[in-house]
Amino acid sequence: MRYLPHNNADRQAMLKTIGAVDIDALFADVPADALNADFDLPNHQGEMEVERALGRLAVKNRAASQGPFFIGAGAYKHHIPATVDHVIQRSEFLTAYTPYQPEIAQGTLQYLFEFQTQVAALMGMEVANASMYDGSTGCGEAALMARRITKRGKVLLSGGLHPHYGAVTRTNLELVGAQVVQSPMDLDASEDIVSQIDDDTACVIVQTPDVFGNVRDLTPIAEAAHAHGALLVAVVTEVVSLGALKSPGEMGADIVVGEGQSLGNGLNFGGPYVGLFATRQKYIRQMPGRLCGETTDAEGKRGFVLTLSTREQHIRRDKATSNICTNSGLCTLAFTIHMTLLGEAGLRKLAMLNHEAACKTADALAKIDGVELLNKSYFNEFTLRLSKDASEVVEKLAEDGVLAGVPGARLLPHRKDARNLLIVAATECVSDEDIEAFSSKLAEALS
Amino acid sequence: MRYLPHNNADRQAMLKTIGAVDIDALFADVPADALNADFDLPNHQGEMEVERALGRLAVKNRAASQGPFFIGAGAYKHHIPATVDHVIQRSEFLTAYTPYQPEIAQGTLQYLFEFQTQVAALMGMEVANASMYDGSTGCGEAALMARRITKRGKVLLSGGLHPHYGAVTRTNLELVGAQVVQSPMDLDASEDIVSQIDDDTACVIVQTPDVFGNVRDLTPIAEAAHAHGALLVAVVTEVVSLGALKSPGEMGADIVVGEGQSLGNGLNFGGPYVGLFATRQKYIRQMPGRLCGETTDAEGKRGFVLTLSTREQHIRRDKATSNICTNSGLCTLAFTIHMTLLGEAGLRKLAMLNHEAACKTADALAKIDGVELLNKSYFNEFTLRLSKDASEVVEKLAEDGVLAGVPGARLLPHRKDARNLLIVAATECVSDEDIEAFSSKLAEALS
Amino acid sequence: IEEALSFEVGDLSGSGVDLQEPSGEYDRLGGLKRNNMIGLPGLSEPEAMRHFVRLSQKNYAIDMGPFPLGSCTMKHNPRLNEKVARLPGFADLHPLAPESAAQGALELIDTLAFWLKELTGMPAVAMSPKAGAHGELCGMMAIKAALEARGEAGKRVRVLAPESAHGTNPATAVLCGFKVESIPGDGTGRVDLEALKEKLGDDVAGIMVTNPNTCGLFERDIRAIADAVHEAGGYFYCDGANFNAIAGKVKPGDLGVDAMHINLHKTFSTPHGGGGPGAGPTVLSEALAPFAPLPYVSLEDGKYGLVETLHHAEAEDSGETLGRLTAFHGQMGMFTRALSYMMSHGKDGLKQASEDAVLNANYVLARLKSEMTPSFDGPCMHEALFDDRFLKDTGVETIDFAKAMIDEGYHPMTMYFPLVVHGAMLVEPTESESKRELDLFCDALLSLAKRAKAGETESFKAAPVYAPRRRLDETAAARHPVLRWSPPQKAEAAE
Amino acid sequence: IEEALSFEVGDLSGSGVDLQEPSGEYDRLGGLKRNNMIGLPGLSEPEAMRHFVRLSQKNYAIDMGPFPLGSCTMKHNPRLNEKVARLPGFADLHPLAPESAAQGALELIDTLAFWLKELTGMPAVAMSPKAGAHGELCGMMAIKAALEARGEAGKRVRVLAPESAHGTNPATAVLCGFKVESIPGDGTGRVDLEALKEKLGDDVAGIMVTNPNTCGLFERDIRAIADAVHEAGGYFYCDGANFNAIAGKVKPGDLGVDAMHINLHKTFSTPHGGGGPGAGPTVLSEALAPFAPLPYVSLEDGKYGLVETLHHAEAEDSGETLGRLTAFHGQMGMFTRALSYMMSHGKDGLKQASEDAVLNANYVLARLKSEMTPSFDGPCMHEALFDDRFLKDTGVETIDFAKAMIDEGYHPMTMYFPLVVHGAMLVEPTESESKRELDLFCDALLSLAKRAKAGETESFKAAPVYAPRRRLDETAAARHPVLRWSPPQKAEAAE
Repeated sequence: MRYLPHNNADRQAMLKTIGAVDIDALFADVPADALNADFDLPNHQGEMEVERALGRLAVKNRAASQGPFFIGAGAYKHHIPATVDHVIQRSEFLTAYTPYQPEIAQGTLQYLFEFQTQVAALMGMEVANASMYDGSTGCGEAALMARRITKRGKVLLSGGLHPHYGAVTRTNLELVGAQVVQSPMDLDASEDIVSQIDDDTACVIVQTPDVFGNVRDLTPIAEAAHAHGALLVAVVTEVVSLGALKSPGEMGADIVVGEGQSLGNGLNFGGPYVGLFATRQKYIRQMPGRLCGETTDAEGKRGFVLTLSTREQHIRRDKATSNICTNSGLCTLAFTIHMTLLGEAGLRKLAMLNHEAACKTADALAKIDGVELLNKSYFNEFTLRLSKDASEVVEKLAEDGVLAGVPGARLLPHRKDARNLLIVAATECVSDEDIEAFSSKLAEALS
Repeated sequence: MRYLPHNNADRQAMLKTIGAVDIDALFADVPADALNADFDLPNHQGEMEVERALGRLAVKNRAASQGPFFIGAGAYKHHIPATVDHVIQRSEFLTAYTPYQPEIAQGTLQYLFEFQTQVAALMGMEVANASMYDGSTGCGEAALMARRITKRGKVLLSGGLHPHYGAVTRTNLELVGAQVVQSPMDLDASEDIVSQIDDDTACVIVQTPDVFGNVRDLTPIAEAAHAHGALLVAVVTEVVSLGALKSPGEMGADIVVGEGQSLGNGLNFGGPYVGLFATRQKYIRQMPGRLCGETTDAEGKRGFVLTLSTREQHIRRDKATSNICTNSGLCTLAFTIHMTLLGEAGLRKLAMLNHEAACKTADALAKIDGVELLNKSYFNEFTLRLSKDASEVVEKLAEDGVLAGVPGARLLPHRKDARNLLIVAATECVSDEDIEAFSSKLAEALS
Repeated sequence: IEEALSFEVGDLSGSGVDLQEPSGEYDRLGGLKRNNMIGLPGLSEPEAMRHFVRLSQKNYAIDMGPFPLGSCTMKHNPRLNEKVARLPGFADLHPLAPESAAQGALELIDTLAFWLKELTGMPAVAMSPKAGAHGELCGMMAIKAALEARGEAGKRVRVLAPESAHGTNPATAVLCGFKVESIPGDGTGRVDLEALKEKLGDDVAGIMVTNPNTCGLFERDIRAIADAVHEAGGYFYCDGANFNAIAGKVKPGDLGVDAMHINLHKTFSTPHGGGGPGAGPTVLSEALAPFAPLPYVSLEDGKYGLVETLHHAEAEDSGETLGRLTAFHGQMGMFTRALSYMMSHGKDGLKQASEDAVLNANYVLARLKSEMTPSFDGPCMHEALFDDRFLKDTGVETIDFAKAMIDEGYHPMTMYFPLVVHGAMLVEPTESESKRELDLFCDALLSLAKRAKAGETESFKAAPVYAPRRRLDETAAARHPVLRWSPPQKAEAAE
Repeated sequence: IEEALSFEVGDLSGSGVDLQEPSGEYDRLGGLKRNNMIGLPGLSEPEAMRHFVRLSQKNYAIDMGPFPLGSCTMKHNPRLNEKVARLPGFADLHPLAPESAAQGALELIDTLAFWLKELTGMPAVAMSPKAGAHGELCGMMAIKAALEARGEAGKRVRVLAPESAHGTNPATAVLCGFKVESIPGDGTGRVDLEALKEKLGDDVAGIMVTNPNTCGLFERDIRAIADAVHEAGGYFYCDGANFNAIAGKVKPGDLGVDAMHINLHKTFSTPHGGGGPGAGPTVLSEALAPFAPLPYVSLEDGKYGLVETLHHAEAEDSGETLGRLTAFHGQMGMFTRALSYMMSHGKDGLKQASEDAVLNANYVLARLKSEMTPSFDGPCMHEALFDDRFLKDTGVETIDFAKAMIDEGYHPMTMYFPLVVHGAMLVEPTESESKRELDLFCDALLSLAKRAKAGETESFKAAPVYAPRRRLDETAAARHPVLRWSPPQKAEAAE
């Protein structure tokens, strides 16, 4: 087997050194009837065979770059510079462990420090951690953190929060007996969540742009929350939007969580992604996840270490702020490289190209009979009400080679009034021909 | 422009330091009317745009892995382990220069030394150089080297030598007024080249397996050549064959040239490939190309350097053994890694799998009406005489998705009796289904 | 050579990405357009490439040498896995693409699930957990959901875990609203069965046991433990971090396990990548299977589907799900790699790999015991545990010994874990190391141990010397946390 | 850490590739089956990976820092180019695939040819030369073929080249059967036009001139040179190694050039890869175009084709071809990369790149002239030439100075070339270096120069110290060449 260096002579020599008669002598503690179990699995295969078998599965999927593509709702198709994937495949990054030995892990530690700086700057916050699994788990952790800080039990979820984010947060909170109040579906950002904030509220969780694409002004919500001693948790599922929009920090958020996939990371059918998590300096000891900090070495040179591990499970055990251990190391690197290449000048341009593509797409689609654009504001995603069941329209367009967006029923199956909704995203990858193809196929499907 | 680090402020500051009023002041020696010429070319484009444009060209080609594939004749489709491409893309290998500074190029130098060892061992020769551009140019250089060694003018080319190799060698030799004697097309290795060797002969050049796939016994040719003071130059275009066949060195060759593409290197529409060049120790000072040798450093540690550069153009100028400068560095690395992974145990297996695939393919095709197998012996390639024009058959099968081999007329357009010939190769990549597809489509085309 | 932070290199107008100029015609941003600077410079591509390549050269990695981190299973990462994970059909597939456009991906998840169930001998698996700790959370949530279904969630609030447990175990239990109680060891590095039995009762939700355990030993009494817990009405959560010792050799399902997460980034070699991403699919027993989280893959008439929401699950008659753990379907990128690894090994290769992993650890144990002090007698599983008795009176501590290994060209082993052993050193070579590498490694450690005993304390305290950095001041970092770069003060800028 | 040779690690039975077992049923090998051992061990995949990764870490490369090798143009290698070259339609395409199955590849070659012709202002280009020297050969062969067509090949046997020429120039001319004669310089680093004219005559085949020349200067009299040679009935071969100074800025065709090779691996950034592969397409004037080598791409009715053989060429009425230079169609893999590079830059970017390359060289010249001695006055093109006068009486020689740069973290510049300058140091920063990197580089060199003058000779003689190896004994290597590993002698094996 190509991954195993020993030959049988090596194995025999080693057993002799150990003083064991055979390999199973080393497994003596295993119940005999459980040892050397049978498995209904094939034997080893060569590289060519494995590659072919998995290649056959891969071509049964439709890649985003195969044709006109307009799906978003929490994961976005962007162009990733070739440099990113090249660098993250370097052995020194790819095959390194968590940087617990800082002397020989400055490469990882420095990019984590750069990542934290980038995330904090983008979010308009003071500090950020070294990543969560993804945006949705970060959202759950943020709610738990707000409970720890405020020592209150109630969490308000906006009606514009991505339903999957809401579900993850509920799963986390209900375990510890917290009260979760979910606002109803809010298509045009008109909900009155402010009036629901009271003195029992730990936090209110609001997404911008929200799952329907509306750009939300968080300032009044932050003010209301703070007036009641509650925190505002802001959620950003499209980090590219921060090149065009006011940051949550500017609008008064106390914790900002986000999905960082858009920068540096592929769609990967949902994972691995990279959760962004930023907050105020004063809350750092309540933060979940790894943190990288600056320090000096024995010769006084600048260096970086994982720090504040007294919050973490491997030190603090049952008193930890979170059970998180592994995070999204390599995905943070991809994010950091892409962001470093873009710089803020590039990010701003990229954001406006996204906005333009969405505006053009919306203008083209809104002209079609049976299509109503619901958004007053949006960044690179918006919601349409169609004259037909959106799931069926999406299937029809997929047959025509256009991946048209996310039907409302997929995210909100319990809402009958969501059945005709279609959430459409457009990024810099969308060409005028793509828009034209989408429009004409949609018009056909609705006629 | 993403590859250029300066901004305009940098440029102005630098011009100031230089003391130039503007950039064109530095181009003052260029005739004014030639400076800042107009070009009928587009302006710069983003990565996404370039990738898309070239991607559109790529899909207009039919990749070897897209379906049943049987083309060889000097370039072979093999499975290359993923490790190979990963390692050769490492910055330290990919973006290094020729190892003229050995202290900081031991990585390159050591793999060149390993490459030379591998090539010499495979060929059954004493020494090998650090590569030529490809097998065909190596063949030309071998003929020139034989002339230098023997100080004779005549070179005999076997009728089984790849016609392109023959053409390259002729182009090289005719420039210096050498006499080239080309034997006629030799379909079944029955030519009597031995009797053509005389005391004016510098060398005889024979390929095995030859271009029609025949396995050639070089021993009698070597004996005859040596009896006349001539050299035998052996050509191997499929290096994998050396896992199954006696090496040219064993059979008495004086210089062996080969194409190393099969190990580690893709088809790449013909380049870059890697020319193998091996000979006897006594001829090393007449060899073309770079050589890497072992030595020690100032502390006595083993190290490697480029050596015998007194043969080379940058030292010897008009007295050099060759004008070659750049060789196939990165392709030799790919070869070395693949060979290191295979080891001789793997190479032998790989060779026999190739042979089996070819035997199975030949057996299946030979059953078809209108197909005659011409080879008595072969390794992974053989020649068929069809009842129809082979070029037309190949085009027909290509439409059916089968890339069937090389029609004789493509290599030997001046031979009318080559029009119905089809040279067919089968490697470990050929599956039973591929053979079945080929057989049934060929039967159809010939019926 | 020092490498500046990227922020110290670039300027705010720079960019290493060429984008078309936006037309500037559109603004439908609801009056919320950003009007301040972000403060992030952009680097040209050559500058960025060098920055990150140079940074990488400050790291140690498996591809450079042994990485004997106990409990972490740092094994060879085949590049085939990287290649297949990057096939556009997988890497460029949207999680909300219509099911008809993702049949291959769903089949892959289903196939990997089959392998995991077969290898563990368990009837069900939850694929969405994003890492080991997340898988633990999934398992403990399933236990909580099962208790709720039995109406016992309010009553059964205690979870038992051995002293030697991973820190994630108690942290996870607490996240689920349980109280954690420690089970003492039996002096041979294993759980004390009698002590465990005494702690059982009708307020116990279950136990969390790692097997092979964190001392590198197989829990001999594993079945008795499982039986006792089940008899007391609790569930058996098994931490699967050490599955690499027994994969393809022993089915945890045969030992009475109710739930176990599988670290695809350990046992099945998806790269650690400097701390992630991982993947922690969690297998579940018949008792816990109904509570598996959303989403899951379904297969009907040869077509794969996804059950994504409670609404949908109820329609499918499986409405007891514990809910959703993450936005999408789990770590697909890791699934592809892990399945590629499993198919490459096959059942014969996985068995051989586990055997070689155990063989290598015992070989290290045998070769080092002359100079170092193994904590327990007898053979170990895939990791060898030493304590610091051999350093007694030398002035050299475990950390010094470990840092000295850096100067020998090795990554240190896991230190000070498990907590039950003083100055623990947990060595896990994995099956990827050749005998030749192990011999060089053992020679180096034996020589270090001799040097420590010979009184070369100073050099140990000074180590590492041959590293990009000397020892770093972690106390200062924690006392005054600097967690991000800030632009130089104006005073400095004005200089 | 030392890295053994792979042959010292593996054994002959090992392999890092899993292949099916051959059936053993077939032997149609004509009685020539191998029956001896080859002697090459195989390494498992983890062993091989480490071996090559560790080896790589002994190299210096552009991605690590400046590589200021004059005449070599070591610039940034974009990874986009690597990515597109690996698209299956290019990388996995057989050179003898039917033309119908290779339309995209042929179109790419044709497109690149268009770019090259447009950038050089020349009417034709031969795409098949495999490297710069091969391109020279192609150009000189075309000249020879043209002379033959004129019936003057026997008469015109002399080729003139400046003293400062690349070694490949005379070597190439001799390969073509010419005699080479040197043209003296004019004292300002350029060709002496009058001396050249004196050497011209009806036995002159042509001249080979590099422009910008190897002293880093533009040949002011280039048109006069071209006119004189043409008037004498000869051809003007221009060595294109230094095209990076003027690409997108000046068309060589406007200067009277008849043939010029283009190093795609220099000017157009295909990676050097430790010494290749390169690619050397050669542009040709109207006079030489009919003699272009086989094969070439044709376009008819929107379909691309290949003219591969003389037989075919004759049928197409272009039977004057000089013949075939290589088995297939040239360095396709490099074509893809180069076109990607060109399209990324565009005409504006290429112009800017050339300007930045010249700017950078002049900046280095300006910053270093206080301590080092530029060989010639005035601005340079894209490389700055220094000689060793500033080291006079220090005992430090050019080679010592260069090796000391290694300890500062830099690759040395080109040394002792061109030969016309004593102890030459030729610095070519390329456009890829930022001002920041150049400042650090200049600071380091200034400091070295000061140290040399201050008498720190010993440390220069000892350099490099911070490198994987100290200075290597090249003389011993050449005197007793050991060009391959051999198995240890039996005596040793029996120990």
